[in-house]
This record gives sequence, structure tokens and C-alpha cells, in this order.
Amino acid sequence: MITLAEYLALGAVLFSLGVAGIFLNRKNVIILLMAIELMLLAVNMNFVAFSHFLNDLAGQVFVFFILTVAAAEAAIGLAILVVLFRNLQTINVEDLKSMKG
Amino acid sequence: MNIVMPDLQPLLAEIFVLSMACVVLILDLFIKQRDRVVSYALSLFTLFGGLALTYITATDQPVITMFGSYVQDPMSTLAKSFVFIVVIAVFMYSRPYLTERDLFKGEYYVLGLFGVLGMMIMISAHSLLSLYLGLELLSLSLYAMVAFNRDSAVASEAAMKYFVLGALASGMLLYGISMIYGTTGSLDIDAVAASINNKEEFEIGLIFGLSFIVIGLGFKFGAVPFHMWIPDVYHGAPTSVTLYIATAPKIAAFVMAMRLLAESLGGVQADWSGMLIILAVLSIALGNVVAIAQTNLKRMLAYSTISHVGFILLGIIPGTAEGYSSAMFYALTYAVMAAGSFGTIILLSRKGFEADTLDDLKGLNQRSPWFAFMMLLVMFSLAGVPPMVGFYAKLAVLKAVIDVNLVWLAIVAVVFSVIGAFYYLRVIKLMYFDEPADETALSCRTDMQIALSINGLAMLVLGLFPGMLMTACMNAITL
Amino acid sequence: MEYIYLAIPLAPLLGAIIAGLFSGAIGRKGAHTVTILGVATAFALSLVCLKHHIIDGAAAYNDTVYTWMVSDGIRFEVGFLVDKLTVLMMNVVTFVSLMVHIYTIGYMADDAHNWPKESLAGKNSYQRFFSYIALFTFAMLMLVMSNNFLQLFFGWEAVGLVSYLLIGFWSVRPTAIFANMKAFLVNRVGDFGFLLGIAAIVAYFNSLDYWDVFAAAPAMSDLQISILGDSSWSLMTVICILLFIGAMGKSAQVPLHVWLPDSMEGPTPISALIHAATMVTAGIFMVARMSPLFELSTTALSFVLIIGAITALFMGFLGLVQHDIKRVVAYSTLSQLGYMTVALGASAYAAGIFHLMTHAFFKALLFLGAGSVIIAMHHDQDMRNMGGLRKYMPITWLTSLIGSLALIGTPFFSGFFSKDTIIEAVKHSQTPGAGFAYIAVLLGVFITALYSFRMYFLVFHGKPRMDEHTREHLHETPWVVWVPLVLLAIPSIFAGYWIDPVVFGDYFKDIIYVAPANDSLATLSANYHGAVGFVTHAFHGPAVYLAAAGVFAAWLIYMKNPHWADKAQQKAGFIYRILVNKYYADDFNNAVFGGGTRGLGFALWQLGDRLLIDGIIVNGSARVVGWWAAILRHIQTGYLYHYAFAMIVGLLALVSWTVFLR
Amino acid sequence: MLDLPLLSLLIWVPILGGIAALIVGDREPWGARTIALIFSVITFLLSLPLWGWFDSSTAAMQFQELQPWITAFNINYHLGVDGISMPLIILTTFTTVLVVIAGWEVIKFKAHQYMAAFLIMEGLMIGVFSALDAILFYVFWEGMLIPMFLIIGVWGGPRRVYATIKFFLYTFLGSVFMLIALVYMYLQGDSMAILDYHTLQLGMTEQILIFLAFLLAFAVKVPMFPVHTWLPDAHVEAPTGGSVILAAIMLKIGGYGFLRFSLPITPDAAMELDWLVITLSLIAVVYIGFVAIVQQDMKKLIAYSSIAHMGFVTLGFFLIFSIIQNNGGTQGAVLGLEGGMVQMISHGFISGALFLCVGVLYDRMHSRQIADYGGVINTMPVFGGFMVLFAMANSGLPGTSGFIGEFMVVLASFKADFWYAFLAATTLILGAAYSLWLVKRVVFGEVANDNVAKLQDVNGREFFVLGTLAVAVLVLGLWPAPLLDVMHATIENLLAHVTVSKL
Amino acid sequence: MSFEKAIFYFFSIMLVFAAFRVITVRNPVHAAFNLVWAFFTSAAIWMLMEAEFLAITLVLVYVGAVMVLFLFVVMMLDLNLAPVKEGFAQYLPVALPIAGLMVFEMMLVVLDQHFKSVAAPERHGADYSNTHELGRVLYTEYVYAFEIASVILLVAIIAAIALTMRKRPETRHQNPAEQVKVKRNDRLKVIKMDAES
Repeated sequence: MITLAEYLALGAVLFSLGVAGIFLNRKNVIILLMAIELMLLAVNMNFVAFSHFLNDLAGQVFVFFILTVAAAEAAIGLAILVVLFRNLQTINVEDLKSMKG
Repeated sequence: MNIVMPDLQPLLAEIFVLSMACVVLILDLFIKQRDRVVSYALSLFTLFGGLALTYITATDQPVITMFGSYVQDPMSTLAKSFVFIVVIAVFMYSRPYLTERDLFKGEYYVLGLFGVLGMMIMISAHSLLSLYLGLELLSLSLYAMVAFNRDSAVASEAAMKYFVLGALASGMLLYGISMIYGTTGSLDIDAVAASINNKEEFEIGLIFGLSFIVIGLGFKFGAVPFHMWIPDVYHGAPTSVTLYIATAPKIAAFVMAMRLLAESLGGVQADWSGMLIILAVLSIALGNVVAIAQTNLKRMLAYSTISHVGFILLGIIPGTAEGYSSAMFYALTYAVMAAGSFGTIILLSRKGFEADTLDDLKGLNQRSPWFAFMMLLVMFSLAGVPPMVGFYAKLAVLKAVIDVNLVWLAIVAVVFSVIGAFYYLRVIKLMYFDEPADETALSCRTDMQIALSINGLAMLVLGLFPGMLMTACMNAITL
Repeated sequence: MEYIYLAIPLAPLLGAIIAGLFSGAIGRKGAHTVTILGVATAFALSLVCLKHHIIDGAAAYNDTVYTWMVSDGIRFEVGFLVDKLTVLMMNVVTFVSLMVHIYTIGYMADDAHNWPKESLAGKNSYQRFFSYIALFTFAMLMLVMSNNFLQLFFGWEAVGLVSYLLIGFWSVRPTAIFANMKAFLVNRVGDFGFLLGIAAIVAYFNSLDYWDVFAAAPAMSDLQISILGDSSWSLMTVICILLFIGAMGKSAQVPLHVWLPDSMEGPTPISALIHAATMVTAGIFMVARMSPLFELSTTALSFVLIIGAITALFMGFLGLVQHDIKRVVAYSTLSQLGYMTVALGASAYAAGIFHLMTHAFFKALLFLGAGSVIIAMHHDQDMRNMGGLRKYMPITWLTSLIGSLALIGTPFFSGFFSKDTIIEAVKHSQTPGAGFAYIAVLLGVFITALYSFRMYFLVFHGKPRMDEHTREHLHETPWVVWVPLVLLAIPSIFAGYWIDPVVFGDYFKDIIYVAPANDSLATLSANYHGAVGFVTHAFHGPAVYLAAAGVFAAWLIYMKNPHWADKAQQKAGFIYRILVNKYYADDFNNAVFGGGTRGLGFALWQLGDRLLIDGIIVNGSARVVGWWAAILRHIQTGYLYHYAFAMIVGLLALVSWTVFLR
Repeated sequence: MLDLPLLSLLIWVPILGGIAALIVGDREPWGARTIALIFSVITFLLSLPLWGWFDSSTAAMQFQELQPWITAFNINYHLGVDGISMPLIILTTFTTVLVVIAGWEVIKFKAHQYMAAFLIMEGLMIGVFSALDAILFYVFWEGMLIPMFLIIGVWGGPRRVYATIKFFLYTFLGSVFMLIALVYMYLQGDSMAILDYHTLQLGMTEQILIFLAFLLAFAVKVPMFPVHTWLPDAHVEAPTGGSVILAAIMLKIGGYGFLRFSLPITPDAAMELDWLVITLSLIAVVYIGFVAIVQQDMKKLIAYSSIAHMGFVTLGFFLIFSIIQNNGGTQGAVLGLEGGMVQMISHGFISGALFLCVGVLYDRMHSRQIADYGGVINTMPVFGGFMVLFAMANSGLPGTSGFIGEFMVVLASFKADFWYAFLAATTLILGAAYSLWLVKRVVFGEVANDNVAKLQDVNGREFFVLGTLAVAVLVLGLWPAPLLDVMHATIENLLAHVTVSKL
Repeated sequence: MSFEKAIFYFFSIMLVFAAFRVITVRNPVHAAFNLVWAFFTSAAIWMLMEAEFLAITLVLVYVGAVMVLFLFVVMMLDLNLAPVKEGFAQYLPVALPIAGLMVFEMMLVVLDQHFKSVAAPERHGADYSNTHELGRVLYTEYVYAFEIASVILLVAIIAAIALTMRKRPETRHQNPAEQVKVKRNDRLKVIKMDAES
């Protein structure tokens, strides 16, 4: 029998990977967006697991909405990305440093 | 099972704003640039209407509807009405700025209105789900608004940073929520609170989730070390958008904190107050110190925001009703102050001239004594010098903190606020003691002038008669 | 009677105010009229009081004019205590002052040429001068008539103020304005002690009124107070010495004498007023007034005695080497003050006061005489340019001679009685230090005679040494100048015969208290048989012969063969230099106190305020904050992943906090 | 007495006047000035009944006004005066009139703002003296900084920015600690009324901490020794009027604070730490006296002498305890307290007058350097007379007001300890030294240079201002009784209160 | 080890591996594909938890829409696809401990006894339809959230358009209305000038 802990552990690993992806990635903004998707996936994993073990649908509903929001978020993120590319001709994370201090 | 139609009356304001936003959106497609002012007028009308409806539907007893995911209580009423007021000011200030830069488009107002809607939803969220959705609605609108000036490199860079960090933060918040859900078995705020109060000892997962939630809040507030986005976004975004971000969302963030920490997780106050103390001290210290080194006015105000956030957190830390009300007072008045300060920047700026460096303020007293005076009031209010309202905000917060025997915290706070006073004084010094760098007469519309004057005088008037607002905040906290 | 008492000080004050504030309106004539009227009134009324108290023998009057303030149960009042002592002082003061006033008309007649033409300050200088001296009289009267310490201190300081104004009267002269500041500051040093003395009295008697204090004093006589750690002092000694320090300032006792010679920078009438009547006598009077206190502390008395003796002798020497005619007289004043102080120290208060009186007359006479000479010499004061003035200005010559004779204590002259009494008193005194004092005063007699007649011969005899121009214009001074001389000459001769009641009579009964133990005058009065007897008795003592010797020596050196003087200079070059440099007292003060103060102040300012507090603490902290700001802002690198990293670190911090620390 | 809110009028009339002056603007040069003059005179006249109707037989607060203000914290708009504050209020109104006249045509740049600043300032200062609610007090106390900040900064000298920011931050830092102390006590006693604080029971540690907080706030204002360095800078850079207000009144607020807060609220801590205050005061008297002597800038010199004189105030206030220790009785304590009070009033007159004198010279020669002057009396005899008079008063000459305070305090300090008196009395010498040396170098002597030769004597306006102050100095010096009668009851009540331990 | 557990671990390992690839591969396209893979695997895992509907949605919405969008953007902004991960190594020393510590702490929490001990609910019957259940609550209890979600999507649309849609100035098009409105004076102008002399 798979325990809740195992699902949560899986989610935790995913989450950590997503987080690591964000500050490890020095090159490509798109990969940042993907890392974010990973984090959300991890969260969803948690929710699904909880809702399964609590036998309560609310968790799954929440996941449903998270998916929706994530989609919207991705859309906007990509839009910003496009604007950014138009202005800077690059999406290198290292080049986003005109403001500091 | 049979479904009863939920009572929609409390939601009137939200429904109104939503529908009007759509109206503006559609109408805006069909009007020419020169009568774009129509959508401006409509959005203002929306806000006034929303304000009116909020008051019409106000009740002094909490009303929970929409199957427990929406609540209307004094706090929501007060917070919403301030959001409306502040955003009205914001829209008024933004207009000349946008027109001068050919940004005077409907999208700004539509997104602004959706942002307002998002804040309203956050404010009267009664379940973690609606809270999250409201937050996202707000954030998405803000991301878009920051990048709104498409031809500005800094703006898009700021937007990207804001977006990535924001997403990261909301991811963490979600993780926290999931933990809360897992340990309490519910998303409804009351249920969460109840189940926490029933626990005799809290499993680690709960506190674990709590820390993630604190991070989510810290980001929304902009508390150190989750403040990194603030300077860059304030700096990069068009001033009108900075104005928007810097003001109303702080109120929403405060209420969100109330809903999450005070109402749902009040049971584990001991834990989150410990975390908040760290954030608060760091914010006050770093914000005030680093602001001194700034030459860009917007960045300076950004850091000052961080320090003020620290003060708002101070009010939340004690976990007492006085504390909450003081923090609320602080958040509300701070929103007004910030509106005034950024409004002045817009006032000074003109086409091709952002007026966002400190030196652009030089000799303002000779160019326009009246607005120099308004800025003076705002600055002293931010510095917390009586008789401006900023002082009473600090006073209330300090009182709450000392009340729970955190005198050392109060001392740290005031010492750093003295350090902080320096850079506010420097602004006044530039306005009053220096010779003007450029003599160009200030060109700005009457509506903005009136709004800004009211805004500035509010510092003084609220300062002379803070009693009403304080009482309102007292009553708003129903714990 | 109250009104008379009140009128006496107010009359000169009124004159002063009118002459001072409305100088422009009333003009020179008006100015000297009102002031002289004022002083004359004061003098006349003083005479009335004299009659009232001495002839009619009225009881001492002690009453309050008005209450200055009340605090903590202590009444701070302005009031008069008029008894025989006061009356005596009042008359001396007003009389001399009146003389000086009249004399001034002549002396200041052409004051204008002492001022630069364009100077507006010189415009009404004449009126202002009269206003000042009248004010001086007022201040002194307030001092002597006071019945409490507050008013005493008031008069005390007021006298100092006016002397400040008068010494610096010619404010365009650097020397003058240096001298007046010096005078004021040195006096302040004295007042410093005086104020502490008063404070001590208030602290232990809780009253400022003379009589209350005197009444309570004996009870306190053996009260010990500890000042420095455990060393305990007799309260009375402390009080008396502190008070006497004040007296040293005003009465120019060593080492606070330095201001007096410089005060010659003022116009001559001032010198007369300061030296004879008003300022310097204040100290003597005060000590006499406080006799009930001083008698309770032998320590204090011998302190007084020794200081007085030193002053009497060593200031006399300085008179020998001066060439400025006024300075010679000035130093003679110093040494005479020394005599008075010695008398006080020997508990011969009466003698002290008596000498004060006689001295007032002949010293005023000498000064005015000198002034008259100076007028004649067109304000040249150097005796080396004088000589043989006898035939040009007979009245001045005669009066000056009288003055000198009185000063050196020629029998039958006023000075003789007073001074000889002092010498005798010291001889019989048991107070520690009396022996030294006796030697000092005896030598003093010789020295006095020597320098007095040195001056006399140099000025009035020998061949004229002034230039042609001056010689032609030499003539007797106008009547306003010589009349006062004559009027002063009279008492200089005859005042001495008043010794009978004043010193040996019961004139000062219940006014001056002398402890039987050290009542030296009593022993004197035992074998006192009238003035003449006193004189004859004197010839058994050395004093008279010393005086004669002094005169003879002066004649020998400065008349017979003047080159001796120069030879003496070369012979005793070292001593001469010391004397010429006034024992280097001034240089010492300038170097140590003047320079020290400025140095210390500068050091404290630069190191304490500028460097330590402002530089390091205040601006330093500001700099530190700025520095931190400059550092911390670099946290905001601008790199997205650093921002994210910061958030993660924050997250980890909170999580670890929950996981481990909780 | 007829029943009208005198204190409120005193506070708000000038503030309204200031607003009026702002509205009039500087289109008409005389407009704002006239308004300022009218309002300040009205305020002065309004303040006279305060003295007239004052019942000096009681220590109770008089002319009280009580309105709920911030009900949430039960903070009230509570005004009232007693024998301590009333004279200070009259001093304020009096001085402001003179300042307005003194600045009449001297101020060219934005005269209306200048006048407005001073009127508002006046209102706030009166508020400080009459506030009986801690927060109200604090509001006025801090609010004062704003106009003063602007006065120094806008109309000040070359280093005005440094000076004014230094002034502001110094005072601000001092007062925030006081704020914390106030809030703390509010939470103990659940009342913001100062009079309730007086009766609030506090433990020793609490008292010590509160006392230190207050000490910091008031010591900066007074200013006392280590925290005094803002004063010389502020004075030197401030315009004449600013210096006058600063010296004549603002410094007094610190002293007032000691009487109103430190002593009655934390008597035991005061007893515990009086050595500290006394030491600092004596340092102020001696150390600062020496520093003053060597100043080359007239205003700096006067500023330092102000610090030294205020040293007497604090000394007088804190002698109580050592007097009680050494003599058992309180005999002499009142002397010290009242001496301090009188010293404050008289210093208000004298320092104000001296700064006005410097102003008169500065307006003509635009230099404050002593070296640039000399022999002024030859061209300005009347002015010279005034200057000498005030210098003498500054050096504590009997017959002038400067004498009384020092005299009383020295008398009292002898009761406490010989050496206190000894050190305090050195002011007799030091004070004379710096005052007279100043006079010698500036007023007396030969005409130093052509600029001095060109000087014009005081005009009617300046004569009026200086003359009025001269009269005040002399009258107070010759008959201080009325002033003391007013404060007796209050001071004695205060003493009685302080001598009772709260532990 | 039960069959179920085996499936779970199989997919988990694949999922973790895919996720790891997502953040480590140099080429964004590869990253995207790895992400798709990760979604598929997690969908499978959700199946184990009877969240069929969500599993489907994940595949449809994400793989079908979002990832396509990603790829689209990647292609649109023709990025130079050879960014060698220089520097990646030198950040690892910092990053790995952080990540490791994070994983460790999270494990510490989630492997807490409390979570282990939660009893797994028994399976629903065959007639149970997750979709049906979700649908029912979605339009009743969660209608409010549903509305908000719709608004969010609307905002996303607006934002995307507002940010990316731009009129190209170089595209020329004629406007008949203008052409009709034209007056003579717009075309030619008669100037008076005096004759040469």
C-alpha cells in the first residue's frame, strides 16, 4: 500500500527541483517558466494526494483551478517574454541586469 | 441534492466592477484615441459606483455566502473602500502621465479594474481557494501592467523579474496551502481555524506549511528577504503603474495576511509571530538604510516601502486586536501616503522627462510652493513626524508591540526610523533649500491638482483628527 | 528719616540717569549740574544723618525698603542698615565724590581731544562721564548702606561695573579697554570667593540679613564642615576667608592687586574716586562690617593680617621705581590698603576704618593734585619731564605737600594718627603673624616716605625738565580744580583729631565686635591720653623716625644729587628689574591664566567638541550608516537568480527554524 | 474671569495667522508682515490675561480645557497651565512679537513663508507648554521641529543644510525614546494624561529606563553636555529670528520637560541618577565656559554661553536630592528649582537680545566673525550701549535678570555640596571672561576697518526691539518677586511630590 | 512489494528523472519535451489516486495547450540553441547544498510519522465517476471560484493581446472613406505671385 508520505515525498522532490531550476538556471528564461510549471506540478501532486487520503474532493477542485491559473500564467509569462525579446533581442537571464542597487 | 441559490447581495460591488470592466473593455475597442477619455471616465465611474455599493451593502455582522467562500465583514468594507479611494486617485494621477506618453489606452484601466476586482476577492475571501484565485487575478493584472509600456526595455525587464519571482512566490504559497489543507482537511477558513483549535499539539506539517505561507505573504508585502522585486519593479515600471502597485495592493496584502494568519492560523500565532519578527526587523533595517544610498526617487521610495512594510508586520506580530487594527491603520494610511508621493513624481514629470531622480525635485518650493508643501506633508508623514498621520500609524503600532512586552523591538524600529528620517529630510531639503535646476512651469490638469491637494492635505487632516479612522480600524477587527 | 536714607543713594542715581539718558538734550552744563546737585544733596543729607546719629545719638536704623523676592523662606530684600559706621562711610563717600565731581568740570573740560573726531562715542563723553561717576557714588552708597548680603553683593558688583566703564572710558585706547577688562575679571575672581561666602552663609544661616547672621554666628562658631574628603574646616574660617577673598579683589590685596595700577588708564578723577572713596574701601568696610564673623576665626584673621602685611610692604617698593606720577600714587594706595587690612587682621577694625577715612581725604587730595599737575602738563604724566612746578602752581604745590605729609604720617597730620594707631595695634596684637606684620608696616613707613617725597621732589622741586612749549603755558589750574584741593586739604590735616572718639571712644560700640582675646586697641586705649599725648608717645616709637629718614633719603637721592638714583639703578639692576616688572605678576597672569584659559578652551573645543563628539560620534555614526547603505545596496545585484536565491535562502531559514529549532 | 478657551486661542490664533500669511503670499511685501505683526500682537495680548487671572495660590492646573480627541486610545485634547508653564508661555508670545518686528524688512526672500513659519512655531510652542496629555505634548513637541527645520534650512547661512539636518535628527533621535517611554506608561496606567503619569506607580528598573529615555529627549533639547553640538551649528546658520526663538524658547522646553516629566514621574530614578545630571550640568558650566571663550564667531560664542547658562537650569533642578541627603531637610531645594526657572526666563530675554544684537550687526556687515569688527561704539554708540548691557546681563551682573537665577542656584548648590557651588560659581569668572572679551573686541577699541566706519546706528525698529528687551532684563533683575510669586505654589507642590518615593 | 507500489515507483523515478532533465538540459526544446514527459508520468501517478479527470486534464490542457505554447514561443523567438551551460558547474557547489538541504528538510517533514500513518481510503465502486463528482461541486459549491477563474483567463487573454499585438507601421492599406472625403484644396494649391518685372 502506498502511503501518503510517499506521495508527499515525490511532491517535495519535484518542488525542490523546480526551485533549484529557478536559481540554477543562468541562461534561458523559458526554462525558468518550465521550472515554475514543475513547482506547480509538485503542489498539484500534494493536493491530489491529500484529497485522495482525506477522501475530500476540495483538493482536486483546487488542482483544477491551479491548472487553469497556471495556463493563464504561462500565457502572460510568455507574452512578457515576447515583449522582452523584442526590446532586448535576448532572453538570457544574465542580461536582465539594467536595474540594480 | 438540491442547490440553494447563494445570496448574491453582498457581492453586488464585485459584480458591478466585473461587468463594468467588461463594458469598458468592449467599449474601448470602438472609440477613437481622442475620446479615449470616455473609458477613463467610465472606469472612474466604476470605482465610485463600487465604493457606493460597498457601503450600501455593508453590514456590521460578518455575512458568509457563496458556500462559504465569500465573506463580507467590517474589515472587508473598510479595506475595499480604501482600495477604491486609492485607485481613484491612482487613475486620476496616471491620466496625464499616460497621455503624455501615448500610453493612454483602455487596457491600462481595464487591467486596473480587474486588479481591483482581484483585490476585492482577496479582501473578502473566506476560503483559501478564493484567496488564491483573487491573488492570482491581481498578480496577473499587475504583471501585464508592468510590461504595459511595450517599448520600454526596463519595463519589460522589470515585468519579467516580477513575473518569475511572483510565480515562485505563489508556488510556495500554494505548497503551504496544500500543507494546511492536508493537515486540517479543509480549505474553508473557519474550518481550518476550528480544526487547528481542536488540535492539542500541532503536527510539524502544519507549521511547515505555515512557513511557506509566511513566505507567500512576505513576497506580496515585499518584506526582506522577499523584497528583491520591489526596487526593480518600482523603478522599471511606468510611474503610473508603480503608483498602482505601491498603493492598493498593500491593503489587499494586509487583509490577506489577516485572513491567513489571524483568522485561519490564529492558533499557531506563537510560531508565525516569531517568523514575522525576523522579517519585520530585517525589513525596517534594510529598507531604511539602503534607501539612503539611492539617487533614484522611485527606488528610494521602493526601499522606504520595504521599511514601512516592516512596520505593518510589527502591528501583526502581537496577534492582538489592537495590533491588527494598528497594522490596518498603518496599511491604509500608508497607501494614501504612497499615492501622494508617487503622484508628485507624476506631477513633476512630463513628456520625455521621467522626473524620477532626486535632483529633479530641486527648488520645487520656488516652482510651485503649494505642491512643494503637499510633498512636504507627505514626506513628514512618511517619516512619522507629527502632526502628520504617519506618526499615529507608528504610534499605534509601537503601542501594540510594547503591549506584548516587545520593547526591544519597538526601540529597534524607532532607531531605524530615525535613520530613515534622513532621506525624507533630504527630499525636503532638495525642494526647499536648493535652487531649481529647470524652471519649466508645472503643467498638469486641474483634476489631478485637486486630487493631489486633497491627498496631501489628508496627511494633515487625518493627522489632526485620526480618531475616526482609528476607531473604524478598531471596529473592523472582529476577532 | 527713612526718606532721607532713601534719598541719599537715589539722588546721585537720579542725576546719573538724567545725565546718561538725556545727555544730548541737557548738554554739558546740564549734565554736571544735575549730577553735582545729586551728589551734593546726598552729602548734605549724609551730614544730617551724621548729626542724627552722632550728636543726637540715634539708635541704628535697620529696615527694608522693598522685598526683592522671597524664595524657600529666605527673604531677598533691599534695605538699609544705618549706624555710625555707615554714616561715617556715607559722609566720606559723598564728600570725596562731591569734590571729585566739581574737580571733574575742570579736568574733563576739553575731553573732546581724547577722541577721534568722527567717533560718535566721544560726542557726549563729558555728560557720560558725569553720569558714570554719579552712578559710582550711588553704587558705593548702596554697598555701605546695605543691611543684607544680597544688596551688599549688588553694590559690590555695581561698583565693579562702573569701574569697568570708567577705566575703559577712553574706549578708543587699547590699553584702557584692556585695563578695564582686566579690572573686572580680577574683581570677578574676588567676587567668586565672595559669592561662595554668601552662599555658605545662606546655607547655614538661611538668612541674608546681617543682624540675623551676626546673632546666629556665635552658635556656629565651632561647627566643623568637611569640604575635601575628610579634612574638616571650621565653618567660620571658611566663610570668612571666602568673604575676604572678595575683599582682596575689591581692595586690591596681593595677589589680586594687579588691576589697580592699570586702572590709571582712566581719567584722573576716577583714580581719585576709586582709590580714595569708593571702590577699594569697599573691602575694608565689608570686613569691618563682618567683624562679628571674623572675630570667630583666628585663622581667618591671621590670613587677613598676613595678606595685608605683604601688600603693605611689597606694593610700597613698587612705588619707588615708577615714573608715571599717577602710578606712584596708585602703589601708595595699594600699600595703604595693606595697612588697613593689617589693622583688620589685628582686630583693630576701628583703626582700619579710621585710616580708611583719613586716607580717603589725603589720597583724593594727592590724586587730584596729580591730576592738576597733569592738566598743567597737557596730559603728560611722566615725572621725568616735570620739576620745579612749585613756582608755577602754588596751590597745587601746597596742597600736594600737605597730602604727602599726611600720607607719610607726619605728626599732627591726619595720616599720622590713623597709621600710627595701626602700627601700635599690630605691635600689641596676639594674632598669629602679627610679628611679621609689625616689621612689614614699620618698613612700610620708611618706603612710603621715600617714594612720596621722591615724587614730591621730582615734581615740584629741582630744575624744570619739560620742553619749552609746555613751560610757557604752565600756570595754576582753574578754580574748579583747585577749590576741591583746598577743601580736601583741610580734613587731610585735621581729620586725625577725631581719633579720640572713633578709635578709642565707644563710637563703634555694638557695631564692631572685637573678641576680648584679640582686642589690641583696648591695650592701646589703656595708655591713651588725648591726641597730643598720642603724638608725644609716638616719638618713643620708631615709626616717626623712619618716616623722617625716608624723607631725608628722598631729599638726598632725588634733590641733592640726582645721579645717585641712576647709580642705584645700575647697582641693584636685578632688584630694579623685578620692581619695574612688578614682580612679574602681570606677565605671570597673562601667561598662566590668560594663555592657559585660551589654550584650554581651544583644546576642549577642538578635541572635545569638534573631534570627539562631532567628528567621531555624530558625523562618524552618520558616516557608518552611509557606508552600510553603500554596502548593502549591492545585495540588489540586478540578477534574477540572485533574487530567487535570496528567497530560497529565506525559505530555508524559516523552514529550518520550524524543523530544527522548534 | 470670563470663560473662554484662552489656551486654545493662544495655540490656534497664531497658527491661523501663519496660514493667513501664507495665503497672502509675497506679492505685497508688507502684507504678510503686517498680518504676522497683528496676529503676534493679538496673541501676546491674549496671553496677558493668563497672568492677570492666574491664581498663584494654588498648584492646580488652571485654564483647563478637556476634549476627547482620539477616543480609540483615550487620548484627549487636554490643556492647562500652572506656575511653571504660564511664565514660559508669556515669554513665548512676548519673544515672537519681537522676532516678527526684528525680521521686518530684513527678510527679503519669501517673507510670507518666514513669518508664517514663526507664527505656526509660536502656536506649537505654546501647545507644548500647555499640553496636559502626553501624546498631545509629543505632537506639539515634534511638530515644532518642522518649522524650525525650514527656518534654518531656507533662510540660513552657508552650512545651513548640515546644521538643520543635524538639528532635526539629533532632536528626533532624542524624542523617539521619550515616545516609547510615554507609550509604555500609557500601557501601565491606561491613561495618557500627564497628571496621571505623576501618580503612576513604577518599579525602580522601569523608572531608571523611563528616566533615561526622558533624559535623552530633554538633554538634547536643553542641550546638555555630550549632546549639545547641534546647538552651535544651528545657531550659527539660523537667521536671527531663528536663533532667537531657538535660544529663548526651544531650549526652555527641555528644562520644562524635566520639571513636567522626569522629576515627578520618576522621582526615585532621579534620585538614583541625579549625580549624572549634576555632573553633566557642571561640565556644561565649566567646559562650555572655556570653549565659549575661544570662539571667533559671535553667534557661536553666544550659543555656547547659552549651553553654559542652561547648565545652571538643570543643575538647579536636580539639586533636590543631594540637598535632602546632606541636610535632611528640603530647605534650599525650592531655591534650586525656582532658580532654574528664573534662569530659564531670564536667559530667554538675554540670549534673545544678544542674538538680536548680532543680527543688527550682521544685517549691516554680513559677517559674524569677531575679527571683522572693532570699535563699533564709535559709529553705533546706542547699539554699543545695548550690547554692553546685555553682555553684562549675560555675565550675571546683579540688577539684571541674568544674576538672579545663577545666584539662587549657587546658593542652593552650596547646600548640596561645596564643590557643586565652587564649580558653578566659576561662571562668574568664565561668563564675564567671554562676554567682556567679546564686547572688548567688537564694541570697544578704535574703528577697526572702513566697513565699521560706515556703520549706521540702530534704526527705530531695532531700537524698539532691543529697548524692550533691555527694559525686561532690568525690570526682572530689579524686581523678580512677581515672577517668583507665580511659581511658588507649583514648585512647592512639585517638591512635595518628588520627595515621596514611588517604590 | 505490491504491484501498485511497483507502478508508483516506476513512474516516480521517471518523473523525477524527467524533472531533473527539464532544469539541466541546455536546449529549451528538449526541456519542453522532458516537461511533457513529466506531465504524462504524473498523470499516471494521479490515476493511482483515482483522480482520473485531473489526469486527463493535465494531459489535455498541459501537453495539449501549454506545452505547445511553450514550443511555439521557443520557435518564434528563434533563439541560438547552443548555449553551453558554462558556469553551471561553478554554481553547483552553492546550489547543490542548498537544494540538498531543502530536500532533506522537506523529507524530514513529509516522512513524518503522522503522514505515514494516514490510512489509505478504500477504493470506490466501479459506478463512481470522479469527473461526475467534480463536475457537480464545480458548478455548485465552487461556482464563485469558477467565475473568478474565468475572469483570470479573460485577463490572460487581454494581457497577452495587449502586450504582443502591435500594428505594423510598414503595412500600408487604403482607406476609401478618406479618399472620398478629399477636397480640391487638399490636392492643389493656387499661389498668387506678381509677375517678374
